[in-house]
Amino acid sequence: MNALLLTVTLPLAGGLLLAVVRSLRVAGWLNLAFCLAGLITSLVLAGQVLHHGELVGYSFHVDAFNVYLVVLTTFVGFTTAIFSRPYMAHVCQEGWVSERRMRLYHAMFQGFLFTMLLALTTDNLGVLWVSVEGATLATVLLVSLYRTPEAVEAAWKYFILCGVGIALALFGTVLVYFAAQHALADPRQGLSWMALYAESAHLHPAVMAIAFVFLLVGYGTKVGLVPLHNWLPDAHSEGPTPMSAVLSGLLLNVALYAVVRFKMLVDGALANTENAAVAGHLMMGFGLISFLVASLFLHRQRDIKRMFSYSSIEHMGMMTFAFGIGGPLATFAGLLHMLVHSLTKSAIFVTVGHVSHIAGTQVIEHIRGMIRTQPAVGWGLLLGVAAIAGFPPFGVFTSEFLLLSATMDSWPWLTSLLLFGLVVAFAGLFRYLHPMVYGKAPEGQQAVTANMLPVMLHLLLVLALGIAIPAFLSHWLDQATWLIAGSHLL
Amino acid sequence: MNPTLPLSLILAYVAVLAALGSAVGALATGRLPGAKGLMFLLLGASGAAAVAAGLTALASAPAGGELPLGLPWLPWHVRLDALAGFFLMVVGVVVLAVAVYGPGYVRDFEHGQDPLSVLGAFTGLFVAGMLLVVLADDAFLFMVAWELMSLSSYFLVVYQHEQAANRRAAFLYLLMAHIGALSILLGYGVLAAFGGGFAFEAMRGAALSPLWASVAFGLAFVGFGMKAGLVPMHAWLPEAHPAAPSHISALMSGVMLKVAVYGFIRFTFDLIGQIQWQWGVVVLIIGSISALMGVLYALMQHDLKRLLAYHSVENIGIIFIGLGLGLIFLATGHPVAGVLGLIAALYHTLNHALFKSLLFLGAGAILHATHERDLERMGGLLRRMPWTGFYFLIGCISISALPPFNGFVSEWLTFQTALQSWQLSGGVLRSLIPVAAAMLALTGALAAACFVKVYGVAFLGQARSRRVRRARPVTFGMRSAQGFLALLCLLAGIFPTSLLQWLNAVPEQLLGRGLSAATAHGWLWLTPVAPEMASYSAPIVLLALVLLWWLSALVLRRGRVRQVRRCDPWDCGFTDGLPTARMQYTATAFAQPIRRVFGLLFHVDEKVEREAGGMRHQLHVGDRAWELFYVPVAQRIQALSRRVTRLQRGNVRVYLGWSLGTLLVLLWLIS
Amino acid sequence: MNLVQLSLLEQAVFVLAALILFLSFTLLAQSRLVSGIHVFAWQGAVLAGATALVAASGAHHLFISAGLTLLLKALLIPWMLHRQVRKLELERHVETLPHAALVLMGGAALVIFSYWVVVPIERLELLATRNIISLSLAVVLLGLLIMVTRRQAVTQVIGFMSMENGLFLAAVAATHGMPLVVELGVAFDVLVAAVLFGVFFLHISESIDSLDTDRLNRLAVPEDEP
Amino acid sequence: MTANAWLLVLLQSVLFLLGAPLLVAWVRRVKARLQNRRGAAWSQPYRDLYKLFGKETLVAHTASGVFRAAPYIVFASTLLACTVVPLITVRLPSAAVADVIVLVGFLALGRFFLALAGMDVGTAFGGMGSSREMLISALAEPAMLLAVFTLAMTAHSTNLASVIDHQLASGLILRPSYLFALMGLVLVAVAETGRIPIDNPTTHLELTMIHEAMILEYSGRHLALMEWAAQLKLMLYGVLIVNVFLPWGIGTQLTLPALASGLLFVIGKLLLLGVILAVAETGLAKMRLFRAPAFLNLALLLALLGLLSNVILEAGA
Repeated sequence: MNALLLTVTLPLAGGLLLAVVRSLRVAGWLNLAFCLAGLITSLVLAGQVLHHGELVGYSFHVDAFNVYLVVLTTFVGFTTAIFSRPYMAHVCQEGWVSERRMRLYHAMFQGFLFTMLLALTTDNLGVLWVSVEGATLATVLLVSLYRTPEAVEAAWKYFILCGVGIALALFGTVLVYFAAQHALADPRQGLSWMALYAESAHLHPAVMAIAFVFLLVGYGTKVGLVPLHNWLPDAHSEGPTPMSAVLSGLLLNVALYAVVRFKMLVDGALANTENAAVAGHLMMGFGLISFLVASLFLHRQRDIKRMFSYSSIEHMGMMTFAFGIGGPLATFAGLLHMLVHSLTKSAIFVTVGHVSHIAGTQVIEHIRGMIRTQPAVGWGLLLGVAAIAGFPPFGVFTSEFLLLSATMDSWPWLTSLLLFGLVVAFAGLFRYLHPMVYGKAPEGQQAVTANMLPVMLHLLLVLALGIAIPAFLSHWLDQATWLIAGSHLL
Repeated sequence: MNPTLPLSLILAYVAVLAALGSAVGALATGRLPGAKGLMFLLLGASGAAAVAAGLTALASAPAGGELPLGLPWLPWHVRLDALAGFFLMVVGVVVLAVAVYGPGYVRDFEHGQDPLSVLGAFTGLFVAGMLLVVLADDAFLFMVAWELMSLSSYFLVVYQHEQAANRRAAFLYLLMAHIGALSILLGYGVLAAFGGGFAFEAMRGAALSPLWASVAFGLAFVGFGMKAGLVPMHAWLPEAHPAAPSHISALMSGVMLKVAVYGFIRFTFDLIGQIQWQWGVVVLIIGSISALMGVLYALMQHDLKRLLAYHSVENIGIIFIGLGLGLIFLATGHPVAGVLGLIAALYHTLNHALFKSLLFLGAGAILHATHERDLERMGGLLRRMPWTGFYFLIGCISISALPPFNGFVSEWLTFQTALQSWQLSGGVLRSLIPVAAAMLALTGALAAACFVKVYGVAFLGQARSRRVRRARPVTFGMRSAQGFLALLCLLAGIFPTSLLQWLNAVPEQLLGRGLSAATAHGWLWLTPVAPEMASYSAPIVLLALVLLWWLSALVLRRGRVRQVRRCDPWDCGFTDGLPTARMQYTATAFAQPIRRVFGLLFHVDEKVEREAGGMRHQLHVGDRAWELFYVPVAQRIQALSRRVTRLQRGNVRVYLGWSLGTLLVLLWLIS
Repeated sequence: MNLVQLSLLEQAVFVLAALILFLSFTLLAQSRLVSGIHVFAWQGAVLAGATALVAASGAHHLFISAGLTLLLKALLIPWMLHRQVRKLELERHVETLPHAALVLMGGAALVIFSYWVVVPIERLELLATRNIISLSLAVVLLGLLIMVTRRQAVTQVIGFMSMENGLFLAAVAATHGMPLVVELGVAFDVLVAAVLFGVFFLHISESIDSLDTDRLNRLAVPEDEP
Repeated sequence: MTANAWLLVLLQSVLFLLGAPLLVAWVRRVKARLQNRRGAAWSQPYRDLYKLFGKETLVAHTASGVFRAAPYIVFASTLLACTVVPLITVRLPSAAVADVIVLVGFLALGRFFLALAGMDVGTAFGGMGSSREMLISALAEPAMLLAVFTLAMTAHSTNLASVIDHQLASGLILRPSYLFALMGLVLVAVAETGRIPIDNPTTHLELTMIHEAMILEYSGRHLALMEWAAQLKLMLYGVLIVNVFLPWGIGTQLTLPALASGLLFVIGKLLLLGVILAVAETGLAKMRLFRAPAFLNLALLLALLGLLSNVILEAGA
């Protein structure tokens, strides 16, 4: 329990502390230290969960479904912090950001991690909402950190769209609470997910269905589901790169996590009605549309970060689809995909940070010959994209393999759509990637000091997951599958 | 893993590990002295181990095992039966040759901008991928290995990435490979859905409805066909194979395509089980078209490596003709003829691996010595690189299907299979198969024409450019690799019966019956069905040829004038000087009559420009597949994506409208 | 369900809820910016009143909530908005709604739609509050509609805040309030959001010299071939 | 198979070697008569060969080993092809060594080296001849194989001896497929042996030559071998046509009378064929090169028709 509390509160403390630290150097290292401490405590927490099963108390609830996401969050936070320290120092040197705003950056970085961890570990659906909204508020200023007109515009759109979305999610939460008032013995427990889950069969189906629509649209906006995704590419492309890495790697996951948690309730409530699988179907539809549309978007890109944010939409769509299908195999695939996508995508964004640093621009047309200028960065980008495109032996392939076969089992004809989307997305990614990494480097392009350790770490993990999934992880994923889909896969 | 691991499997593991070790060793090149040697040594060891494993597997019962990797509920299954063993052997032989060839060839790259370590590492991974594909006994490992093979070979194709054409080729290659892989994956998905598992063992037991069996077959055919380069899915092949360094081209053309053939055989003959004759017809037709189109397009090329790549399309077509015939006969209840078809295809697989690798290594030797790929600038290389020229000639004869070399044997077997069509009852089939045979005959004749062109223009005549005039023989290692393959070409040509005895294990394990009659009359005679139907004795043919040559030479040398006098070539009546190199027939000119005869099949863009001081002739022969299949699809997707992009016009109110609209629609949906 | 069966207090809640809906319509039709802020403040005040009534009917912890709402929605946020408007010299800003009649009709349709959506809720003990949910749903949708139809950033924020009012109405009237932690968290978030909105008004007007969000269109996927 | 039988193979080869120039002489003489000329003596081809064998052999500086090896390979492969075609008896042990597909392969092997030799010296005409030769052979070879397949499909064998055996055993049956195949094979033979209207064996006008263009650089014994091989090829095709389609008279036992009658019959048939060839060559003119594909397409069509009519009309036979 202490580990849990520490894990959650460390970033909060870090955020408060960093808000007052003036020295940029110290702040960078402190940021890293807090992330490292968070990672260690989360690993301890994970060890406890592994040994003693789920952890409940103080309205926290850590089970197999969220424990691995907690570790993932602290891990990605840590590696991004490694990257962020020299990168943001460089940004500051270039004069894009004032020192004062760097304080804001560091504080908000920790604040963001805090909201993410809180959202993951809390048992209270209201707190879940508050922390996801808090994440929006924490990041919105970071998106506009550079204060360019584009950045302000992106942040405004992010703010408005996610604000509306999250408001709708709150309405959905209210409806759930409303349904709980009449189903639970103790109505004050009406926002406790565990209490609701235990009694989910007694929740009023019609209310829960309406609530789910609001929750899906609401949290779905944060997940980046088409057509609610419009904020996402803007925010990713204009914010500082470490932010893009954690947004893509963590925030989207947490939003999807929320959707899935609610789906579990709704499925229970609707189990005995005639449209029992409506939640799943909605998610499948959304997921598929997002997946296909995003893959088509990938063919018309000018900005490198924007491009990868569309790729994130595509993958979130795939996961939503997987959870929508709902069987054990698909759920397992979705859970695994959350993990590998986060790792890969944050690695890519870190690399993209170096790439745009080398090229001095984010415009794809002007990024050329990375492998020549700095082989480590070029190869990082290349392998990262190969991984995200679903090439084995990287782990993304494993989850896509499972997803495809799950689809083949239950919706065989939809696999052709998936196939189409995968191919189109792949073509879109590589057609822009090729000229960026290969070919002659432009005159005067210089290598920069880049720490590729985070990227290597992430890619190696993804690689290892593609070759073999360690027993404890597969145990967790299977437990989570059991929670979500109602049956074990193993 | 079993406590008593069979020998064949141990050898196979050694092969895979050695290939991986070579990849790791490659990473050290440039830092450690001797790493380069170690890398190729390990690669060679991998090849040798693969050959040994293959031969052992052909002689023993299937061996299976599990590796503690992969999915938690699906460890990697490996299995080495005769079919896998045969393909291991094919892979191993070429890898061995490439490992001998490599150290000399990569010298060019050592001082280039692209590190050798990249080349070596991906070569090792590539080989390991191919070996694992063959060993895989479950769909997951198969796909992992398959994509590893694709991905690492993609990096090899794009290795020399400064030319935009290579980058484009690599992109196209990877794209098509990806499509193909997904298609295969879906094919396995169908089988797994019915068989209840991804292990091949489960799939074999799947009871598929005919419709789903056909769907699975179709998906697999598209997927494997795309990798193998069947028309019209071949567009990547002539782009990608030439782009890679030549020893990699040899691996890709010689072996990787075979791995696709392996996949197809494994999927169709082994896993699906319930073969339908309609599939055979499809395979036969596509195979025939591939063979013919491949050779015709090859004739139009004057880039040597590109030409060879198109020939791979042709030869893959021939292999699939054999497979198609096999499928038809098996499905209609003529197992002997069916097995013959399979054997013919397998034999051609081996042959193509040998001679195509040989030719690519030869092309690499030329490239190494002259930095030239364009036939129009070559000429007279035989006198400058005699050994390469000699081995290349053997390759040319073999690929042109001329006796007594190996290419002829497999084409002969394919013809023999086609001639079994009198056994069939359906009239349509009986008339279709001879037409396919005719196309095969045409293909063979055109291939001969093509290699007369290649050899005549490149090795004979006079040098057409300065760089070619200065060509020097390549290193001993490079030569001996070619010699090794050339020798194997000859051996496979003159001892077909002995080879068939080995090969027989494949259909015996796969279909439960072999081709006992073929080898019943001793090593001297090859009698596929029965001696009175057809027989061929390659050793006697070779003996007779050599004997006749020797005798005639002997007799004539004893004539009145023994000496041969050197003189100038006849100068057509010109008095001032000898005929120059520019007067020689060019490759384009050589192929011009055929281009005119088959003009409809090409996209010919010919221009004659008059300019000061003479005329300029421009000729571009394009592949029709592009305009028929590829460009329209690409345009559709572009148009679609343009339409979709209108979702995001930048107006935040529109975005909000989408949110509102989505909300309303969903609320309406659930009510 | 019949209104007559309810207690007087509950009837009063219903009346106030209807008033909130009416104010949303007023917001939708309002063309003067400053008047819009006033209307929004009134809506907040009515919401606070409704909350207080519910609290009086038994859920006493809601008094805190009512106070918070009054403070935030009726006083603080309108005041902040007002200050921003003055700072940006937008007091006389008038934004005429194109196709006003059509938009109002659309708003009415949304109200009907919201009722239609909640019709399937037919379990007896839920009936009493069903209709108030449909009302608050309508307020939420109308808020969204305001945001869609208005180009002015300040108006959009007002729309957003009125959406939140709808949410609160649902929370208060249908469920007798959420747990206090959540209420506080939500209030805090709203406050931070309001502050941030203020910051953004400044940034936007700095960068595009107006608050017309239609002019925020640098970040669009290009139509032509990139 | 006894040693006697293999002696017979030797004998047959010698017969081919000696008979081939004779057939050429016969065709030339008949042709001369038809053109109201007296024509050269019977022995002229032999004398030509003898003379060439005695002459000095010149090889261009630019030529490589291929140029010098080619005549031997061409000669050897053609002669080898001849040894597997039953000439006077069907009991030919060498027929089992190579079936009819291999026979086509031998011819292709010879042609491959012939064409290479044409390109070796590096003059313009050699390459031109090779290019044309390969075009024509590319079209002729499938036609020939198809014609042969027609026979093979009927006899269920590609072994020439078995095919002829089957013909003899089944007696005279009027098969439409055979008619088409015969016609196709005749056209192929005309093209392959370089006769009018595809090529003119007597031309020395550079732009129209095909076969002659390739051997333009040859002299002395090399040229003799090339010429001899060409004559062998003509006879080979002749024998193939007469013995396979009209096998009657060929020896079916290894007895002296049978062999003698076989010899007589084949000589008679070949003489007749020579007359037909001479008549045709007198009446026709050489085609332009790009008309040749049409001619060969006709051959291909005929052969294909033969095969199809075999499938459709003679099913089960």
